[in-house]
Amino acid sequence: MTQQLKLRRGGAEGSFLRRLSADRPARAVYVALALLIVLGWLLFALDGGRFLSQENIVGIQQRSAALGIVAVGQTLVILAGSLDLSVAYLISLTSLVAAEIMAGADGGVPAAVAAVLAVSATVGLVNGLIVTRLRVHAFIATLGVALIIRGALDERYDGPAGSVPESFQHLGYDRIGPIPVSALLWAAVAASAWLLLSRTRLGYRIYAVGGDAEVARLSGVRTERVVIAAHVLCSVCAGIAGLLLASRLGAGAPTVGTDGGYDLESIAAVVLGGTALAGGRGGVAGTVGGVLLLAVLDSIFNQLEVNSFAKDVVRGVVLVAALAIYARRRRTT
Amino acid sequence: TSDKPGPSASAAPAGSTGSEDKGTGAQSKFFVQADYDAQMAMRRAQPTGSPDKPWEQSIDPQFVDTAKYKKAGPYHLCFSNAAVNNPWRQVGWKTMQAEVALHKEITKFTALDAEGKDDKQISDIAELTGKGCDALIVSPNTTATLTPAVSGACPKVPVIVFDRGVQTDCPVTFIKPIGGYAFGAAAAEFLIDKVPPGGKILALRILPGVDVLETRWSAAKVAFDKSDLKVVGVEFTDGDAAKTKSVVSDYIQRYGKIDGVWMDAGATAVAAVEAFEDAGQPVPPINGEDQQDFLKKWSDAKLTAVAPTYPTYQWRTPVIAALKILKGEQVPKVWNLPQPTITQENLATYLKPGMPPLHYALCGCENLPGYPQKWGGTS
Amino acid sequence: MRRALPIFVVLAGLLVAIAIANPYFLEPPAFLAFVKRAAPLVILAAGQYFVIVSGEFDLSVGSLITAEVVIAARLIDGSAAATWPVLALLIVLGLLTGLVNGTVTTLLRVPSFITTLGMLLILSGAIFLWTGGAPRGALSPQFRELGRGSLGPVPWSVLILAAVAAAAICAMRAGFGHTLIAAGDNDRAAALSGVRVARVRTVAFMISGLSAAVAAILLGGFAGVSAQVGQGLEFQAITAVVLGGVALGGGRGSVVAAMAGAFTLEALFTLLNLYGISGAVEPAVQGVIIIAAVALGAVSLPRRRAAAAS
Amino acid sequence: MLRMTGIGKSFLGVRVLDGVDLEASAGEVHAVVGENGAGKSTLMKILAGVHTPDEGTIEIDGRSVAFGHPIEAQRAGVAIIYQELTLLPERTVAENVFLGREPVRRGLVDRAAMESATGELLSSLGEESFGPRDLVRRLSVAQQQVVEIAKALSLNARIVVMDEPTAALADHEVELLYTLVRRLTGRGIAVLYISHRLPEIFELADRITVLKDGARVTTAEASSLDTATLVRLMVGRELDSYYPPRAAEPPGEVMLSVRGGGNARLHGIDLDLRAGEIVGVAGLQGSGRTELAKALFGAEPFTSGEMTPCRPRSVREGIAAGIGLVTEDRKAEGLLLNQHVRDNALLVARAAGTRRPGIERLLERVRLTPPRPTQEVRLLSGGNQQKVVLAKWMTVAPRVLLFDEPTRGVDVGAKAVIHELMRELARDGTAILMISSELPELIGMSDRILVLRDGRIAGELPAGATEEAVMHLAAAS
Ligand SMILES: Nc1ncnc2c1ncn2[C@@H]1O[C@H](COP(=O)(O)OP(=O)(O)OP(=O)(O)O)[C@@H](O)[C@H]1O
Ligand SMILES: Nc1ncnc2c1ncn2[C@@H]1O[C@H](COP(=O)(O)OP(=O)(O)OP(=O)(O)O)[C@@H](O)[C@H]1O
Ligand SMILES: [Mg+2]
Ligand SMILES: [Mg+2]
Repeated sequence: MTQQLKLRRGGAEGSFLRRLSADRPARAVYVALALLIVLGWLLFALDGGRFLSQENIVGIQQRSAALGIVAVGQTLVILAGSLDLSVAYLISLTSLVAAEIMAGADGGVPAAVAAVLAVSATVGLVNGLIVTRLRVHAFIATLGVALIIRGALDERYDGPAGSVPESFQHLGYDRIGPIPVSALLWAAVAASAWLLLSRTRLGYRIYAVGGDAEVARLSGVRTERVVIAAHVLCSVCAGIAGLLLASRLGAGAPTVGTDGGYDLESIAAVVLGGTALAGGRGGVAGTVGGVLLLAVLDSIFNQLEVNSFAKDVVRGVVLVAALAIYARRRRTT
Repeated sequence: TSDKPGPSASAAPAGSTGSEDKGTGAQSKFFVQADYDAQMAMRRAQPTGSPDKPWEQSIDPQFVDTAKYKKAGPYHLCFSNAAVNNPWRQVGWKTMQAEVALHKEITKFTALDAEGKDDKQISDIAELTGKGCDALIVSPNTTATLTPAVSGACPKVPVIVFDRGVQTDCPVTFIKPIGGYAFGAAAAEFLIDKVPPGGKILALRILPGVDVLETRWSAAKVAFDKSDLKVVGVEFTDGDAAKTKSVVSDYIQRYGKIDGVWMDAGATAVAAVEAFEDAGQPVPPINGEDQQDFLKKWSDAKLTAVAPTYPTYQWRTPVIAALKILKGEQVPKVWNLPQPTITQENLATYLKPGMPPLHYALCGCENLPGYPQKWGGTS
Repeated sequence: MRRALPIFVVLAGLLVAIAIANPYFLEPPAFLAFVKRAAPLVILAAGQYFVIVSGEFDLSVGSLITAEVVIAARLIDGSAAATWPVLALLIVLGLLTGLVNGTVTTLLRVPSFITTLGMLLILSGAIFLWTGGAPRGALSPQFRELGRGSLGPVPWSVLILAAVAAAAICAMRAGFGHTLIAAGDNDRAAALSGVRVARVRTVAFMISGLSAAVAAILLGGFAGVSAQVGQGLEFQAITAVVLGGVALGGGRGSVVAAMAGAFTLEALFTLLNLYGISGAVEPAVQGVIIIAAVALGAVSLPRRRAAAAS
Repeated sequence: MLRMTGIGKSFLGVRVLDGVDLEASAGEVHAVVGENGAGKSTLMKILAGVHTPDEGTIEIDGRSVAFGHPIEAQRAGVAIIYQELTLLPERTVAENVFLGREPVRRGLVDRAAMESATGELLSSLGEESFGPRDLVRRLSVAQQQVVEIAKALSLNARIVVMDEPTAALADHEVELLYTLVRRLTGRGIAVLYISHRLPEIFELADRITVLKDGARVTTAEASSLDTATLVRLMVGRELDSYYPPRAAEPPGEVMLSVRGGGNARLHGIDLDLRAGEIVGVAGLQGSGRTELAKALFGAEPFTSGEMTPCRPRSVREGIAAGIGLVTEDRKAEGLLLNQHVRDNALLVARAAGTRRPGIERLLERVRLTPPRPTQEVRLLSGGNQQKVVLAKWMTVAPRVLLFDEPTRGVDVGAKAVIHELMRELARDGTAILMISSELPELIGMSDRILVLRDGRIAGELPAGATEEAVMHLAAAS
């Protein structure tokens, strides 16, 4: 057998480097990001502005933090072969839960954070249970849960409610040098997710279940638990994003999630980062790149004062083109 | 370092009035008696300034001194826009751009569109304050949530807020038409006047929870509660014409006859009218808004109708205000613009053939360069 | 057919519930009015069925509908003469959008979720870029007739719906339908049996685009120009198809059941309205019912299979 | 060591296992044989915790156990190599081997430990062609089978189930496996072994259990049985001769001919297929047999060379030229599993737009049992599924029919039917090319045998050639 199979063998390069380069689409998204930054720098220079000015860098980070956190969560469910369309409404809900429990008092912060985590974990659990136990396709399951949350929001809230104490607003507005606290929060969430995926059993099993649930089950993985865990983590990420938005808005808002389009945009960011929509392939590094790509694109649009319709067209084209390129690369390698 | 704005005063809206059962339900959380009374008074007040330029008029102005903002031109104006996602904002935004073009001293005008996202608008305002603007115009996406961002911008640059307010008085001026109560009351009073006692009224609303719309309904509720009309239904239409038409047809089917239709916004008024036409019934008294399709229908079908407005010419005022402020001239602290109502008598003056169906008549843009093509019309 | 039975039971139950609340409902005029109102969604669901059964998604139909109505208004601008050419153009545009969706999905191998999400963004952006943000012009009375008027007592939309349903059923009975389902079930096996998988899938997308065009003509006719006619319809159409027992992922389910799913959804809305459950609770009730219906479908699937096997 | 008693199981109301008893003791190879659909895999999956039995008990070392999930069976010391490959193509070999049981240190997965353990397992299997860090996607089917075996071994199980482990292996790899099995039993491990290849059974097994229609027919010492008896027990009747007689007349006109055909994997292919003739193709794993069939068919076309009547550039051109292909992997490439027999059988005709023949007659002709057109194909046994694939091609009466492993995973009874059908088709004037890894079958069926090596035709052998001759050509270096 040895003589007839001339396999390309991996050799003994360092495992870390090998793994990074194995995650090929992630590299592509960073190349695109670099190109875009150069383009942005040129455009700003022509316009008489400075792309890499502190305001702009801070702006890009501020803009991407909430979406980034949601997208990291979305990466986990997508890798597990599922999908979450309920994050947008959940963000609105958690922003309200946070602001109402805090009610402007510093003392309320720990309780509010705990409540948000509890609420979002519960929603994730419900999503996960519907997908695994009731065997409803994730698309329909999370759409249904989204409608249910929407009903609750419409029923209870007429507009922004609650208020966030000043101390908590540090999360949304402070920065350490050029790095906003919110960006640090995002980085922390992304790093945890990366560690989870690359170094823990749950992470391995998320890839396994997303790659082939039946194979995973036959190999002794309790697949339902893995899918449920991924959903819970995704919802918790949405909850964290809700907290962040509450701190930025100073209140909770029943439309902040849907206005932000966090459901479809987070999915877009994930696939832009090279994670396969079918699951089992990709990672957080790509998603971070995808989110940054969208944010830099936004910043360039802002500078050029492109109207929002043109932005949609460009976003649509970028999304489809990126996936076409990934599909091509996969076929040729 | 912190980009966080200073403390903000948050005023909880409150107030409710008891009502015997008129079918109007409980009063909105957004109803504030003092604001209601003030708007009712303003409807009767005489605005100062030239009636030819309603966007420069103001009602009961309390002027503030702006000497400290005075500086020499040319100017760089900045604008943080909540969104351009509906025809009202589209017309307004074009009007504002045309207004800017009128003034040679404005050499740079930077506008960012928040696409209806609070969080993006917060970032946009932060970004604009760092861009060396001489004045910042803000059209907030929501009242409460944009307050911190606006408070943060106030110390750095003179801020002009219009359309929706913010819960801080740090902006130099806040520009708005009289307001939602006036809109809702005008329509309700018209129906009370035209519909015989005991008549059945259908109230159509777009969405719950939007402050500018809630005030419209709450003023109408006050009026209906005092009248002898019966409100048989209060329905939400999402601003969707098809849904509006279905809802109205259902009511016609259920009640046989509807005697009046109250609407909190005009965009779907034509659909409501068509529902009566399709059912083969005469169209009862109805209100719409100053959109061309409704005005045309009104005129063609000889409706008994009225159109309170929320004029888009208010988009001109912030630019004018900004220049006044930068030249050190006084501006009203709260710049209340007149808010005319279109009636049978003055309908002809607002009907503008050649303009798109969703164009708002009270754009105050007829004399601006580029009219009507820039607004999508043909001359 | 046997697989589709549950949805018909649910639909019948809902119709009975509506009739109990509103006895007039089953009389011809009221019932025709209901069918007329449901027609656009049913047609859209029929189109979406073709895409879903071939193993794909079409998220672009909602914004395609908006785009079609806005384009129609601007091009017709109230003129009777322009009506028919523009109607033809709308149909062509629907087909063309489907062609692009299909080609990008099959030839460039972009997952259709993303292709059509991109198309959604592109269409909604491009159309308002073209009209400057808000619809312009106006639809002519002739155009409106199709969605508003009727032939004798029967609304045009009901007739068009009947024609669409007949065409859809024929298409699924014909060789095309069988090869489409084959592509949805196992595209490799289908390709190795000589099925032009890329082509039938592309045609499915074109059918979906066409159905969106027809739905746009009916919706524009029914309610006039608006910038949000199509909002959310893609999700409603997919929900309807899934309610009808059609499996996401392809290869299973019937077009009749998909259309019944759309009727069910519409009946559900009507019922909620009748019982005064509107506004806030409506979405919640809708969400629960959709999850429950799909979950029950999944649970009872094995039993139906057993029935088929014995 | 293991005792399963009275195991019963129904799927969707169909009784698949009915009161089956099975036992195995330490150090024993216990073979389980039976026709397709006899319930062998189901029984093993019950042991592995994949399915829960409707009735019956399982005892291990005298303690009664009930598995709700595969992980529980693993913990009780049961390892299984499934009939289907159960690997994740996008993950590395090590990750696959330790899937579900990743070693952790301080809460984090210990990659180094995992990889070194996998490396040791692989070298204990004599495998050097790939390593623990290679992606499974890049391995051949045979290599993947080795990974499966490593995965089962890594469990350190006391009961190892092998469900058709050799189906994808070439002969010398099979030898390696034998050594391995003997090594396991030497360590006191009980091996349950399933195969359709009877010689293997006699080579390895100590005891044999025969299943038929979900019930146990007998359990006997292997030494007390011979092939003919075993076949009779399995099939329930005598199968007089393994292979149908060859055609009497000489082959007819040339239906397909290739000169210098080549593409990325094939080089200088010259061959002629004549009406009425069955041409066998032999070769080692990876020698390019499947590629040859796909190239002739147009699925992975030749890029050079000449071919008559035409050189198909696509599947449709191939079909239009009268060529058909019965693929190697029925489930992935041959069938629409969720559709009815009818829709599968008519697929080619529908896609080609030709007239459809009467479905009932066709199903009778391929001896589908029962010949019901409205059955969902995934509920059929492997043999019946293969008959449906055959029916699919017979609707268009191809001039040339290519068979890639037509009897892989098919039981002896269905095998005989397929062989007869192939002969019938040949007699009716179809040219047939048959790829098979089972040399006895290949030699028994073929009128002549082409041997492939490294994408080239290494030589041709006449009917009745010996296995040694074929192997010599295939493996010569
Ligand atoms: N998950 C399942 N659902 C429904 N039926 C099943 C399932 N698994 C197996 N069957 C049916 O159970 C019967 C026994 O199948 P099983 O796979 O155990 O047979 P086998 O003896 O292993 O056959 P082969 O030799 O083809 O592998 C077959 O008729 C098969 O169709
Ligand atoms: N050198 C190689 N490197 C990587 N993969 C290989 C190599 N050689 C063969 N393979 C893979 O091994 C598998 C078997 O190859 P192929 O189908 O050509 O063999 P075959 O002779 O038809 O054998 P069989 O039909 O028994 O699988 C294929 O999936 C092929 O891609
Ligand atoms: Mg088996
Ligand atoms: Mg092969």
